[in-house]
Amino acid sequence: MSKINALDRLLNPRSIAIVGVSKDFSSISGKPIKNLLHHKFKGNIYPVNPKYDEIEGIRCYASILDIPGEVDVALIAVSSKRMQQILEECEKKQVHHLILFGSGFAEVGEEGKVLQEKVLEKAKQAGIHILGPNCVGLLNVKESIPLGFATSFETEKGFKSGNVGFASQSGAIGFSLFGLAQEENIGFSYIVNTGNQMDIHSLDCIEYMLEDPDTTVVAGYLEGIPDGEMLMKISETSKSLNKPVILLKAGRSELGRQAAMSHTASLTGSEETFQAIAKQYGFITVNDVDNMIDAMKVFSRGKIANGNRIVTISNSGAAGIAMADYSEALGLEMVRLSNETASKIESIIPPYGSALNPIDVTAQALKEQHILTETLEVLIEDEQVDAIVFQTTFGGELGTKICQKIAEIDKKTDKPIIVTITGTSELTGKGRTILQEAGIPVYPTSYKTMLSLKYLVDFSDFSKKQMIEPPDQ
Amino acid sequence: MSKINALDRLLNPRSIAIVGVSKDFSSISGKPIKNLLHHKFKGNIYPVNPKYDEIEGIRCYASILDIPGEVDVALIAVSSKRMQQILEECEKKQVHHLILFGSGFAEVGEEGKVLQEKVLEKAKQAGIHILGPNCVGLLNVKESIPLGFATSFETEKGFKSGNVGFASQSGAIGFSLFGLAQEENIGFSYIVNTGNQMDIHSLDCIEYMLEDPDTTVVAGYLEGIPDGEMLMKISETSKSLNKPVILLKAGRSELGRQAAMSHTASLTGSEETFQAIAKQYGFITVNDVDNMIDAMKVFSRGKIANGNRIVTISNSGAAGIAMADYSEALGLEMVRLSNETASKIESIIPPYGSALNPIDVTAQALKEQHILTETLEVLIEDEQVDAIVFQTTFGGELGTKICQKIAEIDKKTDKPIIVTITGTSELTGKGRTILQEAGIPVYPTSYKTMLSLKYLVDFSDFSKKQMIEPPDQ
Amino acid sequence: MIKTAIQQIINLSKEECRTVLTEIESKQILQDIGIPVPDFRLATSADEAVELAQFIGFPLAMKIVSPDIVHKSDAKGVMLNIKNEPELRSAFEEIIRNAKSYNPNAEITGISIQEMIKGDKEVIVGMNRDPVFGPVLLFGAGGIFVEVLKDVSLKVLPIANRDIDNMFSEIQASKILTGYRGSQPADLSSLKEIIQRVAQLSIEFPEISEFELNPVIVYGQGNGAVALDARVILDHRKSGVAAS
Amino acid sequence: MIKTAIQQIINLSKEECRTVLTEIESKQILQDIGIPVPDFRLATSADEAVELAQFIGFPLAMKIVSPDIVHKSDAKGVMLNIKNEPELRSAFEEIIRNAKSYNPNAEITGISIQEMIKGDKEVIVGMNRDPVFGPVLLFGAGGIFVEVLKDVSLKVLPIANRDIDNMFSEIQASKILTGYRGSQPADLSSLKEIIQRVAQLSIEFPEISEFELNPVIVYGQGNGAVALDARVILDHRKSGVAAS
Ligand SMILES: CC(C)(COP(=O)(O)OP(=O)(O)OC[C@H]1O[C@@H](n2cnc3c(N)ncnc32)[C@H](O)[C@@H]1OP(=O)(O)O)[C@@H](O)C(=O)NCCC(=O)NCCS
Ligand SMILES: CC(C)(COP(=O)(O)OP(=O)(O)OC[C@H]1O[C@@H](n2cnc3c(N)ncnc32)[C@H](O)[C@@H]1OP(=O)(O)O)[C@@H](O)C(=O)NCCC(=O)NCCS
Ligand SMILES: [Ca+2]
Ligand SMILES: [Ca+2]
Repeated sequence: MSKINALDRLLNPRSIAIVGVSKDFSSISGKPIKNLLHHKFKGNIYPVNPKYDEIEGIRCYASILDIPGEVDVALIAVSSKRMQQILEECEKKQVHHLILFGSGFAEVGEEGKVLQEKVLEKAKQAGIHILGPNCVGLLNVKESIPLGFATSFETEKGFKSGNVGFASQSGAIGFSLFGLAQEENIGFSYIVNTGNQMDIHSLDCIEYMLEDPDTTVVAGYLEGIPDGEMLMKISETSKSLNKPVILLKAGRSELGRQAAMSHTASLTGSEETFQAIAKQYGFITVNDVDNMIDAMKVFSRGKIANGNRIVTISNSGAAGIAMADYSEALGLEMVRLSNETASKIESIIPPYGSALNPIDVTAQALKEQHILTETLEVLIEDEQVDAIVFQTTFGGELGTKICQKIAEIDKKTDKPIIVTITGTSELTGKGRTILQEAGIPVYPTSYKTMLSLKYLVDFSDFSKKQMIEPPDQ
Repeated sequence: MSKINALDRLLNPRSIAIVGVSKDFSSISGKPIKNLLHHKFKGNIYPVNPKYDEIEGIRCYASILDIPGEVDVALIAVSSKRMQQILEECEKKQVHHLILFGSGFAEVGEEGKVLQEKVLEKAKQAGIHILGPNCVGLLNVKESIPLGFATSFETEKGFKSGNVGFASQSGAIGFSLFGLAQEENIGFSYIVNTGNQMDIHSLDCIEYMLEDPDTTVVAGYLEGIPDGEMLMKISETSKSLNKPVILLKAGRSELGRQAAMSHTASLTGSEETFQAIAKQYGFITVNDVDNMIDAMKVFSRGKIANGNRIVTISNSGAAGIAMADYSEALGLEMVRLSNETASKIESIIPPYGSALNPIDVTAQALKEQHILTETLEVLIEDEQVDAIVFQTTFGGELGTKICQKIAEIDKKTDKPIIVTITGTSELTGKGRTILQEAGIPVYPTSYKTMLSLKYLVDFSDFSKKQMIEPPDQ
Repeated sequence: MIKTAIQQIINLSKEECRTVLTEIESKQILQDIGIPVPDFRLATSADEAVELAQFIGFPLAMKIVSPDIVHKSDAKGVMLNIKNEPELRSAFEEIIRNAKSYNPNAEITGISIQEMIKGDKEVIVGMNRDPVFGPVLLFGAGGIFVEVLKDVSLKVLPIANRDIDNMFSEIQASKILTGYRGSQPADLSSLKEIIQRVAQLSIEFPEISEFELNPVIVYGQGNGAVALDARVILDHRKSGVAAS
Repeated sequence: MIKTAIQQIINLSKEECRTVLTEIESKQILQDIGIPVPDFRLATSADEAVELAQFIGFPLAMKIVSPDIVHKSDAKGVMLNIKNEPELRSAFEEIIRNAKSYNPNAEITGISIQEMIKGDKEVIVGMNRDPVFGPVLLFGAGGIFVEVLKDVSLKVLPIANRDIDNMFSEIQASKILTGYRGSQPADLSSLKEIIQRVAQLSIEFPEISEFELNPVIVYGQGNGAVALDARVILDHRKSGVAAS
């Protein structure tokens, strides 16, 4: 069975064994079962540990071999020293997939490397696929199936499912980012932590998620590129399905790179090559967890920018200047509005506002909300405008109402509308939540807004060029 | 009286008149009195409006001239059309300072410009200093005196006073930034919005705040530089008092700049010149409101970095890589620890951790907190280490305890300790608050942490060089 | 046919355990794949050099040819702008003398005599193999821009036409190519040809681990481009595993 | 004394309503403030040029001198590397012809004859007045780096010694100054002198609104630097308001 097919069952399991399970729910071996129960897993749970007869009223087995039914995934929470034996039992039991939480493999030096290779070889022979080792697990967000011990699985709020898939080589980065993104109401399909990725690696997961119909945005945190050709294949899939792939590649610095390279070789050293590839093959790259969330947010709305011609609207001159500054720095175009559009807007806004881009609808738009909505309606109809940005400090009840209006208008148009709300959560929290729930990208600073718009424009731009001329060869 | 002396009374008034006061507390003319009462202003309040006899039980006067006592500051909430008459009354009354909220001056074109000049001339003759027009006012945070109608004055929580002074040409940016910074527990001394700055401008305020003993960090949002020489004088004061000045200069883009300049002239155009000056004269420049808050936060702790040699500690390999990446990109040095220090740390941390920079204390440090504290103690003593960065995803009760420990150690050393906590506020909020209350800079991402450290190092660096060789002339 | 000729050069170097091709071998490969190089001949004596100069014409450039001297300039083994026979003869002696004092044990094959090419636009075209991504093409404008400013554009294979256009526009110094202050736009279509040929070569010969044309002189639109110097590094462990 | 000489040049241009100084006037100012320039003389006829060439020595550079021609190269008014008398004579005719066809109404003062300077390191030193910050000094390496890459460092006055060092290290092309791949480190202390003199000039003469030395040829350490061309733009409204 190919790794990709393997992933289907790994990510959507119906029966899960937990080998080395513990009754101490604060331990690594105890958390996985607690998390499954907490999120009300509907399939079969098979705790395995010779020490117990039952856990939380569920029958506990002495050995994997005692489990009555099929096992899709076995979570392995025993020491790496026991791996050989466990693997033999799993082979006999015809377990489909293992998730290895344990450390003590390739990351601890020569001895661990040898063990890891042995395990991999044996697993291959047995037709078993492995996630990990040295990983915290995965989360099927669609069906709330947590397989592992990430802290963010312990939330009381439940998960928000959605269209973003995320593969992360680091568990800490993967699941803390997930938690923060959920706070911003970004919905996910799957999160997978690949750890040492002895078998299933980050690109396998990215490819699987790209093909998943519920996932329309895929993100990856990578510490290395396990397979160069596969990355290029992913670029093709990404473009043909029009699903952006956002990559955060760690290890950009020279620390640790010691090989002396000739003058030109150092220029083509693999980090530079990765950046070159990202540009050439249309990946969205970010250097920061924060920007990864920004990018996820803007893409998860699912709208496309037809070009880089933007219009900004605000109720403060300073916001307009800031947006013009960022726009230029990022290579977006503050479109010069046609006389027709400008005069329409002039007739809507107060005389002391500005009908030119950046548009200033003035604070009056807070009380007379039709000023903003009518202005938006005009811009939506203007074919020279590719995207609209709105920035406000409006808080309180009126601010909340304005956000409702924007959410209504956003539904009526294919054009991206992106919002900056710069106030404290005490003052502006409610409006923010309304926009988030409507899926409208909302950011706390103009810089983040403009940068996210730039991601959107870059992706649309690349896809368009790709359609005009496919690569030779 | 010089503008600087004038500022003293303007920023610390004992008697305030509100001209054109309104009983509609949701209006621009009604908010100032409501805000003063809400924050329990202890001096005299003199509402002025012929329509009322009293407001909230306070006697209201028909004219400024009817006020019995002296007036330090008159808040002017009447239309610009009435300015001439108001100014005459203020002159007679010998009012010291006016704050003009109104728009309708230089920002609306030729007619407004003429009015603004007339008003300025008259005010100069009368020895009256003016803040504004077209401004939302100022806030003396030390004594909770709000003079104006900013939304953030309406907070129920009260203000947190501290050592950061902030002058902003834009009211929207100034006070929304203030609100956000307060949410992060950054304390302020004064915030002043200068608006059209017909008389008192941003640099006057910055200079005043630099000289204020309670203020040790000064920030400015500038749309233009009103006085080049003064900016250089401010640089001297900043260095001699060792108080950083953080500047966010808007209007960096070409939008609106039309003058055709010769080839080299365009290179020295004033934006490039401003950036050159900032570098040459040691201002910290930021391009984003977010980074302004980051910088305020790191400087408000009051510690100095003796150099750029940093050590990073975390409980995740990925965090270490990220910090190394940012460190290199920003020109910080991940110091190579001496054998002595490394072997001390080796004896403290678990064997599967890393005693080399980036240090990995492993998740074990959550349960055995002495691992982290002892490691910190070693680094504090190491003279080759200029600053320490700690990053964690630890949440919950144990995470909170770790933050307490860090706060204790931070007190014992002059070395900056900066913390990244990457979890959700649900999981890590308490620990964050403990650090914030101890004044320790804490950021949500490693990038922000490293960038802030870079600001700190740059300032220390500049001050040191300045001491070695003063500019010629 | 062409493939065989190139393969022969590679095989020879393998037999001789060399990983760096000589200038003559490198230029032979360029000629084989259709990248223009200056007319050049090997002279083993001053008399022979004078004879060859008849064919090529003055002014001339002269460069040491030795399997043991890779950095010809460091060895003072390059002399440019030789204008007549007396200059040619004295340059010949001097180059041999310099080479011997640089490396007394160097085997000296001779001196390459070539036409003197001048042009104000110099670019670099290179190829390097990344362990993960395979052949990576490098393009930069002028030695100084690459060496001092590291102003280069990289692309991996497969490389589309558009990608090569992007290489030209992505470098900071792209204005040098499109023309500025009265200078002519460069012959980008010839440059594009060269880059495509280097890409093709790197696919067909996995043994070539590094390939650098530096400088390539580019003339104005329609007037072509010439590679003045080539550096080819081989990794014989890769031989025979040619990709499609 | 020096101040008076410079003031005279400025005053003359004011009387003649000129805001751009001629090359000869500009270089006169450079000499007055101690910035080395190539030896140069004004020739009003070919015979006079031949005579002057005796003093200066071949090879020579020749440039048109006309108050009406600011961009000498655009007018094909510059000829370099003149090696002997016949070349000199034909160049003289040609420059005059070119200038006349470029601008038939141009008043032609003559042709400046100057020694031909070569050097591989070219830098630019400039001064511009910012409406807010006053004189801003500009430094960049080589015309192409400034014109194509906009790789410059700016400083305002007062400028400390350290600031000038920073100018040298801040530009991306700073390696060109410190030496790379065998090239000599440049004579930075001579360059520093030049920058300081430009700074001083800009303080003493507020009428000078723009000042550009382009190129300045810098030799290796200890061997100085020479300004090959100077461009001085005046703003006569500023005269008499000299700062301290
Ligand atoms: C995986 C790990 C948590 C296992 O913990 P451990 O205590 O070393 O595991 P052990 O093998 O000693 O014992 C585990 C349990 O399995 C049981 N067990 C042993 N063999 C078994 C078998 N064949 N079948 C089922 N259960 C078995 C034991 O009875 C034991 O039970 P207990 O915990 O109730 O005493 C640990 O080895 C580890 O690697 N921790 C670090 C994990 C980590 O940080 N990962 C990286 C995340 S980014
Ligand atoms: C300043 C501003 C709010 C004043 O509002 P206004 O309604 O135009 O003011 P008016 O002059 O008409 O009247 C103000 C009050 O002053 C009173 N008044 C008039 N003359 C007076 C005098 N000499 N003394 C005292 N009170 C007087 C009037 O009775 C009136 O009372 P009312 O409001 O209870 O009817 C408004 O002009 C404005 O500029 N708004 C925009 C402000 C802004 O956005 N600033 C920029 C922030 S960044
Ligand atoms: Ca155990
Ligand atoms: Ca009113």
